[in-house]
Amino acid sequence: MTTMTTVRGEPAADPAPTVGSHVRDYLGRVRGGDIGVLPAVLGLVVLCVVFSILRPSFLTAFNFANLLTQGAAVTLIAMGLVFVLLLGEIDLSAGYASGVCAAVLANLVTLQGYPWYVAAAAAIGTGVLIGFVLGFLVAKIGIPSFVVTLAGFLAFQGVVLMLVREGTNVSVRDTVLVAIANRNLTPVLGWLLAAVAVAGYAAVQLLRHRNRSARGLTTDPLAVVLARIGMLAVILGAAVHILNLERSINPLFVSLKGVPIVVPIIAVLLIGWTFVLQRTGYGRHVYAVGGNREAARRAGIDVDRIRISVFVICSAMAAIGGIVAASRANSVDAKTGGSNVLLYAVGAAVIGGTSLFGGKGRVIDAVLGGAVVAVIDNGMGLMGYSAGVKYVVTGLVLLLAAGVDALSRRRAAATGHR
Amino acid sequence: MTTMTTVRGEPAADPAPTVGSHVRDYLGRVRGGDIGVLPAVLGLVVLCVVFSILRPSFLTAFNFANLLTQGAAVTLIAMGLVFVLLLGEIDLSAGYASGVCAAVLANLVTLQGYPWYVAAAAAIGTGVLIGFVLGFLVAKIGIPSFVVTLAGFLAFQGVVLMLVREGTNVSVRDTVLVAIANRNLTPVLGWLLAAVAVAGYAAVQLLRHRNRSARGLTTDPLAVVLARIGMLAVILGAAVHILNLERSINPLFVSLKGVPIVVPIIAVLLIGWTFVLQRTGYGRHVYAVGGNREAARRAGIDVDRIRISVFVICSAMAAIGGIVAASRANSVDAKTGGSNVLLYAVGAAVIGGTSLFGGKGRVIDAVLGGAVVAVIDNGMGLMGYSAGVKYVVTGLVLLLAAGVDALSRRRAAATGHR
Amino acid sequence: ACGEDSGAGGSERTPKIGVILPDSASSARWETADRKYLESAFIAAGVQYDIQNAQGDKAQFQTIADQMMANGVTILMIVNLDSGTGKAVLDKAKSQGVATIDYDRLTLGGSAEYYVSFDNVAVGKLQGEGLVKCLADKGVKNPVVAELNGSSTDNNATLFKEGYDSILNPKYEAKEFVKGPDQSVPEWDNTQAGTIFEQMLTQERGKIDGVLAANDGMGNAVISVLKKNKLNGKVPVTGQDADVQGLQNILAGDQCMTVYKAIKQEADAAADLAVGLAKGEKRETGQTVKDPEGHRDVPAVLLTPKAIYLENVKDVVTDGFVTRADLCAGEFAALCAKAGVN
Amino acid sequence: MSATPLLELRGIDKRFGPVQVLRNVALSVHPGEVTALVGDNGAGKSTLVKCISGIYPTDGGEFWFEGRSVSVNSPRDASALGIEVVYQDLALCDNLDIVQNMFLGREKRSGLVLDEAAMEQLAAETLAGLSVRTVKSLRQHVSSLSGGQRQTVAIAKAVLWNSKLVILDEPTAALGVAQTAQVLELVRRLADNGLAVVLISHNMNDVFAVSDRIAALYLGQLVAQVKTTDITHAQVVELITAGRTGGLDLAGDPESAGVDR
Amino acid sequence: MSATPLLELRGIDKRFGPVQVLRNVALSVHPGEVTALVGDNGAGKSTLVKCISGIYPTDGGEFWFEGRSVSVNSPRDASALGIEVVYQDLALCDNLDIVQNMFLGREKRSGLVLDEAAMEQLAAETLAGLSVRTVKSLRQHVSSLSGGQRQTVAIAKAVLWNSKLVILDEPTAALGVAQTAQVLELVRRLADNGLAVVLISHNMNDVFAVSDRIAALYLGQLVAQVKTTDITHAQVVELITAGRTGGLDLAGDPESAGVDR
Ligand SMILES: Nc1ncnc2c1ncn2[C@@H]1O[C@H](COP(=O)(O)OP(=O)(O)OP(=O)(O)O)[C@@H](O)[C@H]1O
Ligand SMILES: Nc1ncnc2c1ncn2[C@@H]1O[C@H](COP(=O)(O)OP(=O)(O)OP(=O)(O)O)[C@@H](O)[C@H]1O
Ligand SMILES: [Mg+2]
Ligand SMILES: [Mg+2]
Repeated sequence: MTTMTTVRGEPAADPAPTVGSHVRDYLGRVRGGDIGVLPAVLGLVVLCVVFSILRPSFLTAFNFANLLTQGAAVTLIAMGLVFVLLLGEIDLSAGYASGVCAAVLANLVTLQGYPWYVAAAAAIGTGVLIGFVLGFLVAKIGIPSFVVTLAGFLAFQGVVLMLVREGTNVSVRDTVLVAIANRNLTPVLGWLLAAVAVAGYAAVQLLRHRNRSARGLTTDPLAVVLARIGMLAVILGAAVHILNLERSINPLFVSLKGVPIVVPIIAVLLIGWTFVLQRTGYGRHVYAVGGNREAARRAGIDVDRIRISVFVICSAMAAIGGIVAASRANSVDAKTGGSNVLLYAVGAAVIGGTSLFGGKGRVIDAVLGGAVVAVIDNGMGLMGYSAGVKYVVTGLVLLLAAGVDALSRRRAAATGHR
Repeated sequence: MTTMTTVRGEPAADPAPTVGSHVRDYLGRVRGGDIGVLPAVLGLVVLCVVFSILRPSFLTAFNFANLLTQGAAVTLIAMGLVFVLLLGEIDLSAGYASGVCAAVLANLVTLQGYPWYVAAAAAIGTGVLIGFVLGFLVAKIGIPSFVVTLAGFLAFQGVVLMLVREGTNVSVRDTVLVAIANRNLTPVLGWLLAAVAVAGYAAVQLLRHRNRSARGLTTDPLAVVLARIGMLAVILGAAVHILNLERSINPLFVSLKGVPIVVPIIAVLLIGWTFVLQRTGYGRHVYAVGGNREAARRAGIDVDRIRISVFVICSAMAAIGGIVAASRANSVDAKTGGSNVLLYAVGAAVIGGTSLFGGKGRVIDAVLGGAVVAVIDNGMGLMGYSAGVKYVVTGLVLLLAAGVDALSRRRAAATGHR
Repeated sequence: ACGEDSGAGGSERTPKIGVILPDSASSARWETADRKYLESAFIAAGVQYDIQNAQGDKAQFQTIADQMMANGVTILMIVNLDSGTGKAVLDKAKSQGVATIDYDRLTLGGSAEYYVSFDNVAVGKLQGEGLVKCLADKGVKNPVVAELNGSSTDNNATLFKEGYDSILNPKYEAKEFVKGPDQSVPEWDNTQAGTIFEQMLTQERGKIDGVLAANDGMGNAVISVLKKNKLNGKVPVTGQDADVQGLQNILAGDQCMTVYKAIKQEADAAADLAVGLAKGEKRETGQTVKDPEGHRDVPAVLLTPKAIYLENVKDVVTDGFVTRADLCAGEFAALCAKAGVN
Repeated sequence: MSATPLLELRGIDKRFGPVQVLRNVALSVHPGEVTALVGDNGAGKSTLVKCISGIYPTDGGEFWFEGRSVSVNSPRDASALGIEVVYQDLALCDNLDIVQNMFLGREKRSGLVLDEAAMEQLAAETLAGLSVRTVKSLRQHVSSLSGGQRQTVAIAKAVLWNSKLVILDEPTAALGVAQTAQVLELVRRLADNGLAVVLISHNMNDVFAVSDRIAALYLGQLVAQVKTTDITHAQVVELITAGRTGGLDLAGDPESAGVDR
Repeated sequence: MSATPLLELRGIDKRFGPVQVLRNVALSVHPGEVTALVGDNGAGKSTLVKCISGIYPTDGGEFWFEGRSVSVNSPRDASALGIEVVYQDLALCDNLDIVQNMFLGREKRSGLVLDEAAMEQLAAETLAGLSVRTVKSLRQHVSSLSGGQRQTVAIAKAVLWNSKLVILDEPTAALGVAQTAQVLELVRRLADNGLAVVLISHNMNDVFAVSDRIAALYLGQLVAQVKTTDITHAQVVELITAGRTGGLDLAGDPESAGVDR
C-alpha cells in the first residue's frame, strides 16, 4: 500500500508556526467560517460607505466626534448586558435601571447639592444594589430572568417617575458631570493616552510571547505579534488625529477639537472588562456557567454567586451609562433609559456576535455592535426622512448590517463550527 | 441475602394503574415538582384573592367580563409567540405586526370601504406575509431572530405610522368588527357552546381511553377520566353562569349579559392550536426542533420549514390580536400594538411556563399567563394609584405572581426534573 | 428635503432652517399638520430647510440636532421633549453660532431667540369649561367627573391639567361636582386609556357622569367603552386636537367638545420668524414670556386655542384643518349636513 | 458477498477550517455483510459517518449508491436513500419521551392525527427485543434515562425502519452485558436479512464476532479494508495504532484494499 | 486492605418523583483498593455516583467519610472532601477549550491573572500520559473533539488533582484499545498510591483485571459486595442480570455483603 509511507511520516502535533503558516491558518479559518470580529467590522464598513456616499457630511470630523458620544450610553449598557447574556439570561430592566441611577445622580447633585463624586458613587451604588436584587431573585428564588427583569422594567419606570417628581425633569448642571459627554481632552492628552495604550498592549503581547516561547508552547511568530501592535498603533493614531482636527462650524467663535472624554472612559472599561473575562478565574467561570451550567456546578463553581454577580455588573454598567446619558442630556427625566435604549443595547451586543443562549460573547462585541447602532442612528439623522419612512429605513438598514454579518458567518455552520 | 426475595418478585413494568395509584402518583409528582399548570393557576388565585380583598368591585360579573376582553389581544399575541418561543427564537416585532395588520384592517374597512371580511382576511394575510419574511430571514439567511425582529419592530412601527397617515387615528365603525370585543353571545348560545365543548372533550377522552385499553396499553382509570370531564363541566358552567348574569349598570335602561364574543374565539384558537401541537406530526416536529435542532435535522425533519412556519403562525395570531385590539378601541392609531404589548405578551407566555430556551411550552400557558397579566392590569386600574406608584406596584405584583410560581416549581430542580 | 451643504467652518454660509419635531405618537399634529404647514411656508419664502422627528426619544433628539449642525443649518427650531435636553441642544447651537426658536414648548432656562406657541394652560381651561357647559346642558346634578390625564412624563400634559383643574377644582370644592377617579395614561396610549377608563367605571360601579379626556384619541377610547355599556352620548367626554375622529365623535353626539389649535397660524408665525432670521432680520413680536428658570423675558408669539362644539365644527373645515371629504365620509354625510358642514 | 457494493465512497476529503480530518477515503459497503470500521480515537470514524449521512458536506470525493452516483446534502437525502444511522452522540430530543423520539420524523398517523397507541405498541415490542427491562414507562422523557437506556432508544429508533444500510457508531459503548449481546445479534440478523451494516467499535472481540469485513482508518486515511477471516486480532490492533502492519496478505481482497490510487 | 473504609454509605434512598431508583444502598469503599461497581443498564449506578458527589440530594441514608458522618449537598462539598468524579455524561463546557475544561474550577493563577502557560504545559503532560495523540491543539474547543477525545479530557481532568477518592463512571466506554489500556493502568496506579477508586464498567474483563472488590447493583438495590478473588466471571454476570447467584460464598466478606438489614 502506497499510502503507508506518507501516513507514517506525518507528525500528529503541529509544527512550530511560522509567519507563512500563520497567514495560511488564518485564511483557512476565515474560509472555514471562524472569523471573530470580521463580520461586525464588515457590516460597519458597509454602513459607513453607504452613508458617506449618500451624505458627504457623514464623513467629517464633526460627525465622527458626534458619533462617539451619541452611541456612548447604549454601548456602556450593552457592555454590561454582555455579562448577563453570556449566562444565557436577559436583563430587560437595564434601560430603566440606568434611568433610576441617573435620577439618583440628578437628585443628589442638583436637588440636594452634593458634590459630583458623591452623587456618581451613589448612582453606581444604586446600580449595584439593583443588580444584586435582580440576581438574587433569579438565582436564589428561581424566577426566570425574563420575568424578574420585566417586573424591574415596570417598577424602575415608576421609580424614575417618582424620583423626578412625576414628569418634570431635573437638570444636571455640575460642570464635571456635564463635561463627561460634552467636553474633549486636549489634543496633547489625546496623543498621550493613545501612546500609553499602544505601549501597554505591546508590553502585554511581547511578555506573553516570551513567556510562552520560554516554556516551549506554541505561539504566534514574533512578526505577527509585531504586526498586530503596529495595526493598533495605526488605528488609534488615525482616530486621535481626526478627533484633534478643528471641527467647530464657526472656529472663530469657539474652538472644538480633541478626543471626547467619554472615549477614554469606554476604552478603560472595555480593557478592564475584557481583562476580567479573558484573564481572570472569574471570567473563566462566567463562560463556563454560560456554556454548561451543570458542568460548571460539577466543577465546583458557585453558580449562584456567578449568576448574581453578572446582574450586579450589568446594573452597575447601566448606572454608568445612565450617568453618561444624564451628562449628554444635561438633565434627567422620566424617559431617561426608556424608549429604545434597552432594545438597542441588547441589539448591539447581539449584532456584535454575542449569543442570547449564553457562553459566547465578548465585551468588544458590545462596542462594535454599539458602533453599528450609533452609525445607523447618526446616518439616518442626516437623511431627513419623515417619521414613518425613517423607522422603516432604520429597520432595513439594521437588517442589512446584520445580513452582511450573517452571510459572512454562514459557512461557519456549514463547516461544523458554531 | 434477605434482599433477594424482594427484588426477585418485583415487576419491572408498572402494574395497571388504579384510581388510588393514580392519586398517589399525582401527589408524588406534585411533591417531586412536576406540576403542570398548577403554579400559574396558584399565582392567579393569589392575585385574585388579594385584589378582591382590596377592592370588592374586583369580584363582580361586570369586572369579570371586562377582564376577559381587556386581556384578549395580549393573550392572542402570546398564543402565537408560544410557537416561536418553542423553537428558542423570539419575535420582538409581534406587537407592531399586530399594529400593522390592524392598520391594514382599518384602512380597508374605513378609508376604502371594503366589507369587514375582506378587510379581516387582508389583515390576517398581511400577518402571514410578515411572518414568512421574518422566518425566511431567520431560517434561510441565518440572521438571529432577535435582530431580525428588532428590525421588524422598528420598520413596522414606521409602516403603522404611514398606514394611519402619520399619526392620526383611523376609526373602525363596522358593526361586525366592533362586536368582536364589545358584544356578547346570547345566554342560550353561551350555554350551548359550553355544552358542546364539554361533550366534545368527553368524547375525545373516552374514545382515547377505549382505544388504549383495547390495545392493552396503560391508561388512566375510567374514574379519573370521568372526574376530569366533570371538572371541566363545572368550571365552564360556572363561568357561563356568571357571564350570563345581568351586569348592566342600569338594567332597566339596557341589558348587558352573556359571554363576550372574544371568549369563544380564544377558546376555539386555544383548542385548535393545542390540537396542532399535541396531536399532529407538525406539532411534534416543532417540539423536536425546539428541544434539539440537530437531532431533529438528523431525524429528517425539514428544520427550515418548521422555523419559517412558526413565525408565520406567530404573525398571523398577532394579526388576529390586532383585529381584536382595533375592535376594542374602535380605532387604530400609531400606538396600536406598541408600548407594553410585546413585553406583556412574551411575559404572559413565560409566566405560564413556556421556556425562552425552546422545547417547553403549551398554548394554554399563554392563556394562563395572559390571565395573570390581565388581572394585574385590571386590578391595578381599580386601585387608583398615581403613575409612578402604579408602575412600581405593578412590577411588584408581577414578581409576586411569578414568585409563587417559581417557589412551587423549585423542588422540580431539586429532584432532578427540569 | 434638505440641501447638500456640508461646508464646515465657512464664514459665508447659505441660510438653512432645521426643525426638530418631538414625536408622532402623542399627537398626530406634528407629522400631519406642522410638517406640512412649515414646509409650505419655507418653500414660499425660498429657504432651505430640514424637518425631522425625534420619535419621543431624547437621545435621538440630540443626535438629530448634532446631525443638523453637521449638515450646516444656521437656524434651529425645536419642540423640546423636555427642558433638559432642549437646553443642551440650544446651548450647543448657540456655541456654534446657530440661531434658535422654541416652537410650541418653552425650554426653561434655555437661550432661544423666540418662543411661538399656544397657551397650553388655556387649552386645559377650555376643556374644563367645555365639560362644565356640557354637564350643564345635560342637567346632571352633582355629577361624578373622571379625569383621564395625558402622559405623566409630558410637561404639556401637566399644563393641560393645571388648566382644567383650575376650572374643576372650585366646582369640587363647592360640592357642585364630585371628584371621581383621576389617572394618567402612560405615553398617551389609547389602548391603555380604554382599560384604565373601564376600570374607573368598574370601581365607581358605573357612576361616572362626565369624563375629562385630555385629547381626542383618549376620548375615543373612553367613548368605545361607553358604547359597550350603551352609555355613549349620555356621558359627556372632552378632547383636544380636533382630529377627524374627534370631530366625527362630536357629530355623532358621543363627544361633547374638542379644542382646536389653529396650527397653521402657529406654523406660519414661527416660519416667518425663522425666515426673518435667515435673512438677517430680527423681527419684533410685541409680546414676551417670562422664563422662570432662566430669569429672562423671551420674545414670544402666543396664539389662542378655540373650543369646538357641535355648532362650530364647520369652522375647522372652513379653516382647512380637516377636509370635508375626510370628515363627512360614509355615514357622516348626513350628520355633516345637519351640523351645517359644507 | 454480492458483486456491486451498496455504497461506495471514492476519494472523500473533509476539513474543518485548517484541519484536514479525512483524506482521500475510499470505502465500499456490501449488502448482506457487516463491515466493521475501526480506528483510533480521533481517527475520523464518526466524521466519515456524518459525511455519509449528509450532516457534514464533504470537501471532495464521490458517493455511489447502488451503482449510481448520488449527492447527499442532508440527513433527509440519506434516509431517502435508505440509510439509517445511530450516531455516537445519540442526538435524542431530551424534551420528548421515548416513543416520540423513536418515531421522530416518521410518525404514524391515522388521518391528520398522530396514532399514539400504535406507535407506543410498536415501540414497546422493539425495546423488549433489545433486553430493555428497567425503563419505567415509555412515556418518560429521554432526559431521565440512564446512559445505556438512551443508547438502546437510539438503536431501536434506527432499526424500526425498512432501510438498506444501517450504520452504528459505537452502539454498545454504554450497554450492559445482556444488551450488548442482543445488539450484536441484531446486527448479525440485519446483515443476514440482506441489509448492509457498518459497525464502528473499539471492542475487537465484538468486531471479530460479527463482522465480515474490517476497514481501518488511521489519521483520516483508510489504510486497509480486508475480509475479517484474512486478518488477525493483533494485526488489526497494529493497523489501528500504527496505520500499518506486517505480514498482511492484502492481495487476498485486492479490489477493496490498497486505497490510495 | 485497611480496616476503616474511606467512604461508607448506609441505607441510601433516592426517588425521582414517584420512581424509586435507589433503595437502602449500603456501600463501603476502601483506600488503596479499586472497587468495581457493576449492574445492568438502569440499575442505578450513575444515580448512586451523583448522590455521592452531591449532584442529587438523597431522600434518606447516611454518608460517612474517613469515619466521620458528613453531609454532601453540592459538588463543591464533595471536592472539598477530596472526591473526584468522571461522570458518564462527561459534563464538559463545549464553549471552552481543552485546557480551560481541565482546570475548570481550579484554575492556576499568578496573582490575579490566570497562568495559562502553566496550565497548558501541565495539561499537555497529563494528556500525553493517556495516549492521546490525535488532538490537534490543546486550544481547541471541546465541542470539536471526537467521542474518545472528550472522554480522555474528562478523565485527565479528574486525575489532575490530589484527591482521596476517584470515581469513574464507565470511563473507557468510548476509548480505543491503547487508551483503554492506559486508563486501566492509571486506575491501578491510583489505587496503588493509596487512593480509593470506584470504577463503573460493563466490561467484565476490565473489571476483573483491575478491581479488588466488586459491588453489584440490581434494580436500585446493592445485592452483593465481595472480593474479586472470591467470585467468578459467570457469577458476576448472574448478579447483574438476575440480582442473585447460586454458590457464592458471601461469608468470605461478611462485613460488606448482605446489605439489607
Ligand atoms: N467540528 C470539528 N471541528 C474541528 N475538528 C473536528 C471537528 N469534529 C471533529 N474534529 C476532529 O476530527 C478528528 C476526527 O474526529 P472523529 O469524531 O471523526 O473521530 P472518531 O474516529 O470518531 O474518534 P472516536 O473513536 O474517539 O469517536 C478529531 O481529531 C477531532 O478533533
Ligand atoms: N432525573 C430522572 N428522573 C427520573 N428517572 C430517572 C432520572 N435519572 C435516572 N432515572 C432512572 O433511574 C434509573 C437508574 O438510572 P442510572 O442512570 O443510575 O442507571 P445506570 O445504572 O447508570 O445505567 P447505565 O449502565 O445505563 O448507565 C433508570 O431507570 C433511569 O430511567
Ligand atoms: Mg467517534
Ligand atoms: Mg450510568
